[in-house]
Amino acid sequence: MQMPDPGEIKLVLEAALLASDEPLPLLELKRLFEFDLSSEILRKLLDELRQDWAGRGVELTSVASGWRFQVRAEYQKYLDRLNPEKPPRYSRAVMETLSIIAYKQPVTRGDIENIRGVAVGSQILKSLEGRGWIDVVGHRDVPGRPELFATTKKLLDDLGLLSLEELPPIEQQSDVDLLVAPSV
Amino acid sequence: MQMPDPGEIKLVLEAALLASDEPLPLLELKRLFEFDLSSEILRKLLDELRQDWAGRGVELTSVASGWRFQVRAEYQKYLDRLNPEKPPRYSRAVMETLSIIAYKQPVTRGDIENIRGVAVGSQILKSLEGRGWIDVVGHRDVPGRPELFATTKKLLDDLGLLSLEELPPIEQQSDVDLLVAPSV
Amino acid sequence: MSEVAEIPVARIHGEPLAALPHDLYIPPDALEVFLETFEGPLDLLLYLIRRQSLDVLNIPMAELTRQYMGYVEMMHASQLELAAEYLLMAALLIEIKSRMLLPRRNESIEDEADPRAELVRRLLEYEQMKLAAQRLDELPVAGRDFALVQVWLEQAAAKRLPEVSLDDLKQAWLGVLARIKVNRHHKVSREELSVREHMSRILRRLKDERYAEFAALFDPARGVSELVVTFLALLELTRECLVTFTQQEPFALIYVKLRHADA
Repeated sequence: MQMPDPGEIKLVLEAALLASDEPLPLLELKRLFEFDLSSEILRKLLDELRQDWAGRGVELTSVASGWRFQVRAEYQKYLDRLNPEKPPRYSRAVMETLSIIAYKQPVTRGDIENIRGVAVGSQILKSLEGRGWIDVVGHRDVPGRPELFATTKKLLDDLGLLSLEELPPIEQQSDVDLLVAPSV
Repeated sequence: MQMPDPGEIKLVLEAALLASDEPLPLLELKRLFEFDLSSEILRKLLDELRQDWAGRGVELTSVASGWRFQVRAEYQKYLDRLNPEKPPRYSRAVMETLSIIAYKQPVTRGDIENIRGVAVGSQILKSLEGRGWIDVVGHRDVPGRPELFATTKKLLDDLGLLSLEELPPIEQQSDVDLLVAPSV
Repeated sequence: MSEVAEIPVARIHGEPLAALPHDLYIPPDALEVFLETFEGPLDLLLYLIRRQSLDVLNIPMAELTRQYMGYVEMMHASQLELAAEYLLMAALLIEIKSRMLLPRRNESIEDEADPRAELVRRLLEYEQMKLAAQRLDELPVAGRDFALVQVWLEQAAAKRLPEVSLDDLKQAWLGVLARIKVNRHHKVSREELSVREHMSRILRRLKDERYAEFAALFDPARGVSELVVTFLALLELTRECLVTFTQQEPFALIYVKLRHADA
């Protein structure tokens, strides 16, 4: 099998990467061709392709599972205008639950209910767990051994924080502590 | 709002069109920008963009619902190596039903059965509806008020057409004039 | 029927119809293939006419009907419903034939419609659609014959998830505090949050490792305040009955473990 010229190979790579809905690893990219394309040449061509795309609205990047084209962050704001519907918001119950877990962690569902003064639906905790924002870090040693919830690193990531200390500090007269945790 | 230079506008258009999972109409493309972009300039820029992409593995095309990027036919054979299993073709029964709806629309199931001379299984219409290629556009005002089917924009999009007029012209195999002089 | 066939009603471009074309014969065991080949009675009729290269308007009704009935006979056994549709067509053919055999007054020929006209119209219409379907099927289809382009767009997947800002969180917390009636001086400070964060960190670690050596929970490299906060977190965890300390003998290693870690 004759190897076509590098320019043609790059066009094929470009088309395949633009059309793929997931990152393509080197092994997959090699399968585009009937001849044997060495990893070395392939990497060189991908690198050239990346440079060809420099300064465009879309960039070629290498992620954990392979290579993909993605919209450059600076162009995101334009594309956001196409979907101007406001993103959905969490209910007050969800937000309060999240804030109680964030500020008073580790807390049990009972603690949250004590503080909020109302029952906390399990779907609230489920949705926050599903989002990867809270998780169970242990059980309190009281009858029933209720789960203790804490916030995760992902919540900090999503909020753009390095640590919980960066949460806005709030000075307030209250008795939250009395409601959390049985003092033995 | 200051209008950025045409090159920058083209980069935004390109990024949006590459990222969109469906064709973008002019109106939608205008919404990418905060300033008022005239349809005339927009068309001109899209045309330039199409030319910029000439000779690549991917092309910018205009179909019924708007503009989109798609892989050029000559490059598809490379991509097929990654996914050798193609979706199957539709049966003759489905294709005949589709073409009757396409060329005679709006038609009822009865109309289709009259032309084909056989019953039209409801799974045929279901599969075409499920594909988004046909839909019910009304009911004929006769007893039973049967549903009237027509083809959708999505059919044209999927076939890469701008309008129904671009469907292949229908041929007549025999000379209808013969009907005037029946010889017994 | 045999008498009917002998009447020279049909001529192929002037020539009288001779014998039945041999290629029309379909052995009974090939019936399944045959049924798959034809989309229905119109399709079969169209085939018969086209294969015999007959003028559509000079359909040799008798021959055609005879052949046709033969096929209906064959499919009768296996596919009754489909056979019914073919039978209907056979009936139509016979009706047309018989109407054509009826003597007609000369003067009425002009206005009386040819009984074959409607059938011919249907055949032509069906054939037109059949060809259209073939053309349509030849068109490249997105996703099958050519791929569409969609590059990765950040947040595309998370788009439907609600967004939460720091301020949302703060407002929610203020809302909680505002609702708490019992007043006591309370201050959520950075330090306290830091203690809380370390409590979670220690619990996570103990959950994975079951127990830890007391000293190993401290990271001196991160400074004195870090050590203090870690110690406070351990005290708070003890107060909240979450961890226990064990020491076999004075000066031995102190171990921290979850209460009921074995559960």
